[in-house]
Amino acid sequence: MPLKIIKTFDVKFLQIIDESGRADAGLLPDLTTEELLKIYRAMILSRTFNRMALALQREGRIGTYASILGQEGAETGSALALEKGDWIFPSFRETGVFISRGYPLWRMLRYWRGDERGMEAPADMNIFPMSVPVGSQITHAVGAAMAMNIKKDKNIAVTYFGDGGSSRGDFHEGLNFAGVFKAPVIFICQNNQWAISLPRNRQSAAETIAQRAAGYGVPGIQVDGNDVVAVYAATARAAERARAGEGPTLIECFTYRLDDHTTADDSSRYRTDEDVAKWQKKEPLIRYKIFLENKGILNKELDKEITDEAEGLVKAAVTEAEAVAPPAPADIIKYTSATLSVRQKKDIKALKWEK
Amino acid sequence: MPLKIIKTFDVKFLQIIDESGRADAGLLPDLTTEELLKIYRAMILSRTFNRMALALQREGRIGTYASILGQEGAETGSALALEKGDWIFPSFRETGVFISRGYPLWRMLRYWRGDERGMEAPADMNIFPMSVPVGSQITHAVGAAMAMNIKKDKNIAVTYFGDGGSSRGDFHEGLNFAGVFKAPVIFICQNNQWAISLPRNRQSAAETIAQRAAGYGVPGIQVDGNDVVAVYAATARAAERARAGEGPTLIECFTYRLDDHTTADDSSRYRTDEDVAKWQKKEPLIRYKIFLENKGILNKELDKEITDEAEGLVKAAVTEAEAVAPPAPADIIKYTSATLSVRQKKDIKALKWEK
Amino acid sequence: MGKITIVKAINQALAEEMARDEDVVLLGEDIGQDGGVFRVTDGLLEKFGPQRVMDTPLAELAIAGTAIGMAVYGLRPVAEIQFMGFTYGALEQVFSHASRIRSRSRGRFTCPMVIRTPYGIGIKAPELHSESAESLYCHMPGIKVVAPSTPYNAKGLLISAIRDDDMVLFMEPASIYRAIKAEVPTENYAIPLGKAAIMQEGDEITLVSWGAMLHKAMEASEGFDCEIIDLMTLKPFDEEAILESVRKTGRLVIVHEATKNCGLGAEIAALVAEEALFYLKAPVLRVAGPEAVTPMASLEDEYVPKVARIREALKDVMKY
Amino acid sequence: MGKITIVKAINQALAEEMARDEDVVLLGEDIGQDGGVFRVTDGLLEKFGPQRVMDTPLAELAIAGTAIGMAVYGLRPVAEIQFMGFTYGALEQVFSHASRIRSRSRGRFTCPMVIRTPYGIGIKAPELHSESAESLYCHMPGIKVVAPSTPYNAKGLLISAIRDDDMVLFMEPASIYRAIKAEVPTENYAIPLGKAAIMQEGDEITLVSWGAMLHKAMEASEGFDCEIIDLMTLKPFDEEAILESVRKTGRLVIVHEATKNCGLGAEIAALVAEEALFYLKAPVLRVAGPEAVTPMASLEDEYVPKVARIREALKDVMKY
Ligand SMILES: Cc1ncc(C[n+]2csc(CCOP(=O)(O)OP(=O)(O)O)c2C)c(N)n1
Ligand SMILES: Cc1ncc(C[n+]2csc(CCOP(=O)(O)OP(=O)(O)O)c2C)c(N)n1
Ligand SMILES: [Mg+2]
Ligand SMILES: [Mg+2]
Repeated sequence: MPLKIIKTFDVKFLQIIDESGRADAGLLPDLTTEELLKIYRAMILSRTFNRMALALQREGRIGTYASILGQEGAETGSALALEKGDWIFPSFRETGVFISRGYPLWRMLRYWRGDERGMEAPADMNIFPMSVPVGSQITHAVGAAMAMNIKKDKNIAVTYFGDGGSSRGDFHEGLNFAGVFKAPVIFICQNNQWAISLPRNRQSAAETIAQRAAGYGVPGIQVDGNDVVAVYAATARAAERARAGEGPTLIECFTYRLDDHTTADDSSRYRTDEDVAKWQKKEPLIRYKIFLENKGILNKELDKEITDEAEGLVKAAVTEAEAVAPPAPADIIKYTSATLSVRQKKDIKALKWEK
Repeated sequence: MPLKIIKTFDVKFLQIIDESGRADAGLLPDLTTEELLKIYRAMILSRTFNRMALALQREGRIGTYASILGQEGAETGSALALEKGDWIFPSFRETGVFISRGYPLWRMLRYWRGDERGMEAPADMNIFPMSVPVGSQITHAVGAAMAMNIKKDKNIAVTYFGDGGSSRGDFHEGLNFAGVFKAPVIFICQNNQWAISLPRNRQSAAETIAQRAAGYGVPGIQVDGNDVVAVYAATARAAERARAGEGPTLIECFTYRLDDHTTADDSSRYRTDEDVAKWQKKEPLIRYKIFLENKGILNKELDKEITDEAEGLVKAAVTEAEAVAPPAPADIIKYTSATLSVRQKKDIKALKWEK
Repeated sequence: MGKITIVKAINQALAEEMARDEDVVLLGEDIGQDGGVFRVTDGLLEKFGPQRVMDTPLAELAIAGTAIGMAVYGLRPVAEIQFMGFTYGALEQVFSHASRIRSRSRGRFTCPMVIRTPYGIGIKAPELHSESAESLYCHMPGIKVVAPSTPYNAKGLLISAIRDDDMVLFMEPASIYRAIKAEVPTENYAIPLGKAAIMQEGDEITLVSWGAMLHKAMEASEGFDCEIIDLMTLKPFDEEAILESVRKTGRLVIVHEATKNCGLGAEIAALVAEEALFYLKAPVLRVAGPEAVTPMASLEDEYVPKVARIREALKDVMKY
Repeated sequence: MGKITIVKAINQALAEEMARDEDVVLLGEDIGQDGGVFRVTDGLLEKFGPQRVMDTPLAELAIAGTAIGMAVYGLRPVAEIQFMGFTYGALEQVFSHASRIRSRSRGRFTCPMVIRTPYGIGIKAPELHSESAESLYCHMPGIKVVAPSTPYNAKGLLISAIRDDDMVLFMEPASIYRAIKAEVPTENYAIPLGKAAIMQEGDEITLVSWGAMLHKAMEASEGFDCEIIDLMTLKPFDEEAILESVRKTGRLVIVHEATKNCGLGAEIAALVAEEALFYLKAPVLRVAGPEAVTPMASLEDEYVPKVARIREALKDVMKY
């Protein structure tokens, strides 16, 4: 009885396509050529949007922007493994998730211009507005998932957060609720190894974030977040579990933030070019492209077609976004609640926002 | 590379004296007869105080009271393993910790009468007032421990909380900070298997709370909380680590709340007498007494002496507590901050609390 | 009809709304098997099952956060936070999310949820069991705040709160949970939010209060010609009712137990100082808690406004 | 002397106090290597080392909670919360602990700590980067709230805040962090908390503001005979300065950017309605944010009080 081991846990790591583009055949999910190309298209569109958004920011045509460069694998791979009816609760660095789900690009641009209308998701798209307070969206996904159980819907909920987000109480309380209520929810931590200037090893003394899952009786796995297929496979498996009533999963996508934290940041203050260069070589598109080429799915021509198409879509979105009339000041008040209060009517009048 | 195990964790359980009073000689800490009796005295005094407090509550001589019956092992064992200069950050169910540290009994009674003066610790006793918002004291201990590092003091900080408290974000953020800053702090979870009416298995889907420690890069252990010697040994070991600069430890004391949650609770609404009876047999004093008797340290006479002494101390404390003049209303305002504001002076005058 | 307590009236409102609308669900600590520490949810687990009456782990942030997730998904969650002092851990969820989701998504997502919580001094419970923090919530746009004072309005207001399409904080006066018994219709009825009740008409002083304090105000008013207004909805409060009354009486006394500074009484006084200044014959007096945190049990009766203090204020304004 | 910004003035105050008292330590997100997202703590890590300038994990509750632990242990921690909107996650620690530890322990433990946080609209940052939540904190007894408006008072007030024996919330006006450069003594000096500054004497209108809005108020006052009061300490605020001025001018206009309802302006108006009512010649006007949450960047300039709106209010009160 005395000092005995009562439980043992393993922490697993999944990679399917390695940095050189070689795939582990035994682990490769069953994806058709079309599906594989869909993933590629989403990654290219995400990257193209990201590049143009950064350019627009430099020209003052949008505000502060949070680049996703290097994280397209984690975002696209997870988003495309879900069903249409599933609900997504993102942080602010999931542009690739929005794009993979088919979110109107012009709305994304409006959002980054500081326009609330940017986060008005189309009626048939269950994607929640970006959450700015880090980690605070996690419990929303858990609650939605609990509601799915109550309503006996077959949807699942997915929430995204960063390595920084994993330090917040919201993470803990959310995972614990999800475990207790066996909620159909997937927790996707984009561990991009930085929270603004704080490196991952000073965010927590634990070596992985995945190993936290055991503390809630929830399965957890660390995935190579720069391997889009591994992320896809892990998410698909977690979704399957959730839909089968087996409860939540924590997926840690190990990736790297290649750009500054946002356009308001200067990462040279806290990290070296060499560090970034090392990760540049591991970024998700390089290996996935080689993989597709080796498989004979992608060639120069098709690649150009896909890239051009993406450019076209983003350019059209820029035009569309910039053609939108500025928001009406009265909207500040009008969308506060379902009905206007006496005070709000007085305000609208006093501010001369309406006659 | 693909799906591989990158880490493995064990969860350990420590018991030294079993329910029948048999000790594991190899694990027994090196305690003198005097020290062993000190522990016994503290347990008896705690239990005596607890019994009398419950009686006083029934007579309306104190207010709502939270019984510690069954938890004397966890409280006394941990509190006595610490040094005089160490800092304690308790919840509201650590009467046995206060008592083991030598806290004036009359002050405890004043506290339960609803008098703030009850939590004015003697100047040489670093025990923080009871914290009522569950779990919210955890980060205070971590901060104090960080301060100890900064000031290069050799003290350590200890915080207590329940199984319910382990569900709060404070637990997560606190353990994570402690891990990152290698703070000399011990987290003692009194898992008494209930949070008011919520049984432990619905507080979390994880089988132990100790297994959470790995998620912060912190060592954790589950201890038989009804084995005072095991708790002592585990705490002493954690204190040693902390003082040696090796950082925090999480200790889960597995115990059982034998009484109602508080005197305002009726536990028959949510648990059965049989459940309680089962744990009654495992309570900490039974086995410790047998252990001491078997060792020839305790006999009937000495036991009576110790019990009588405890009775005497508590009775004297009751007299002392009841002789204290009621608090002055102006104290409500006067202790708010170091200096009185204009508004506060107006209030004191308007309320005629002073001329 | 039948004479029932506020506890029972709230229980009725919950049971009726849950029977009427299966999207109404409850969550909170000890609300199931135990029936809530004040027994407000007694019997509801048996009636509606564990999927609609959810005992949660001890985590207020998550109670609020998961309620938000449920609400945006299409349920109408009613969360219980065991005491108002423990809502502080949920404030970020309320302030950064529940209050802003409609605005943030331009109406695509809404957050029809209720947080019920007992508030106020008077039950001699431990620290932080006696908070009266309404003004924190009243300051935040996008949410409503309600505080009933009788079994009748407790039931009707809670029903409206549950049906409201935005978040409502429902503050239950713990000190009178069981102190008042009154006739309450057994039928389902709603009392509109945002409207105050004139408890008594009068010509010389407008006396505004809510929740447990209302009863002290009423007691204190004896012998004075007071128009007594029970605010009921604290946010948005019934500005017109107050202004109209003050235009008639020219005197205003506000009673609340929260500390005076930046309390809701300040907003009421400021409104009058802006919109009805020249009707005022006397200074606007607030009888409220002093500048100190709520004390523990042995001094709590000193902290909370006493009837005598209210009478003094009424006398004071009558000097003008 | 030398002309410096508010950012630099705060940096100086921190550096001087850290040099003077080794118990002064800093903690927060990105305050070390990065020097803070606004560079307020630039260079302090190099100067004082990682034990006194602590980059923390991303967790506001723990930042506040550990600061409390440090303070009771004997340090004087100055915590940075990156934006005021993110202090909401730390409210329970402030409301349930920092503000009550002295009272709860009858003086045995105290909590001398500062939380610094940028506040307010004007930097076109994402949502929740523009909050002005002073009234929440002002409502809570046991803590102080300070909001500087110039480099000079930023330095002197922060020095006092650090030396104060209770918790002080120090709100830094982000929109003018770098907009104003002014002469600031290189010596160490303290500006007492609780005292307002009369920025300009005047006879016809008392104009009260603080932080970034003070400058708009001053601009708007041109052509009016205003007595302009910079509140500086918002809790406890300088009641006497306001009352004295209103007794002279008979007119009061308050300008703040937080939403009007239950904002700090309400308390100021209520104070005057109670203690100086009969001096008032005109309604008390509050020029404040409308009843809505702070919008995102493209509408933020519409939300925040404009100079023209302040002028209108000044004109309005002069009609009486
Ligand atoms: C509660 C909260 N605190 C601070 C911030 C400011 N902030 C924005 S992003 C960020 C770092 C986030 O790191 P991480 O969670 O790893 O996400 P990443 O930016 O790497 O995607 C910080 C500190 C915030 N938005 N919310
Ligand atoms: C934040 C908070 N929420 C709720 C409560 C009410 N409450 C007091 S004790 C308790 C249960 C605590 O359970 P646990 O942490 O296991 O400690 P135990 O009572 O078993 O010692 C609850 C819900 C509280 N005091 N604080
Ligand atoms: Mg990150
Ligand atoms: Mg417990």
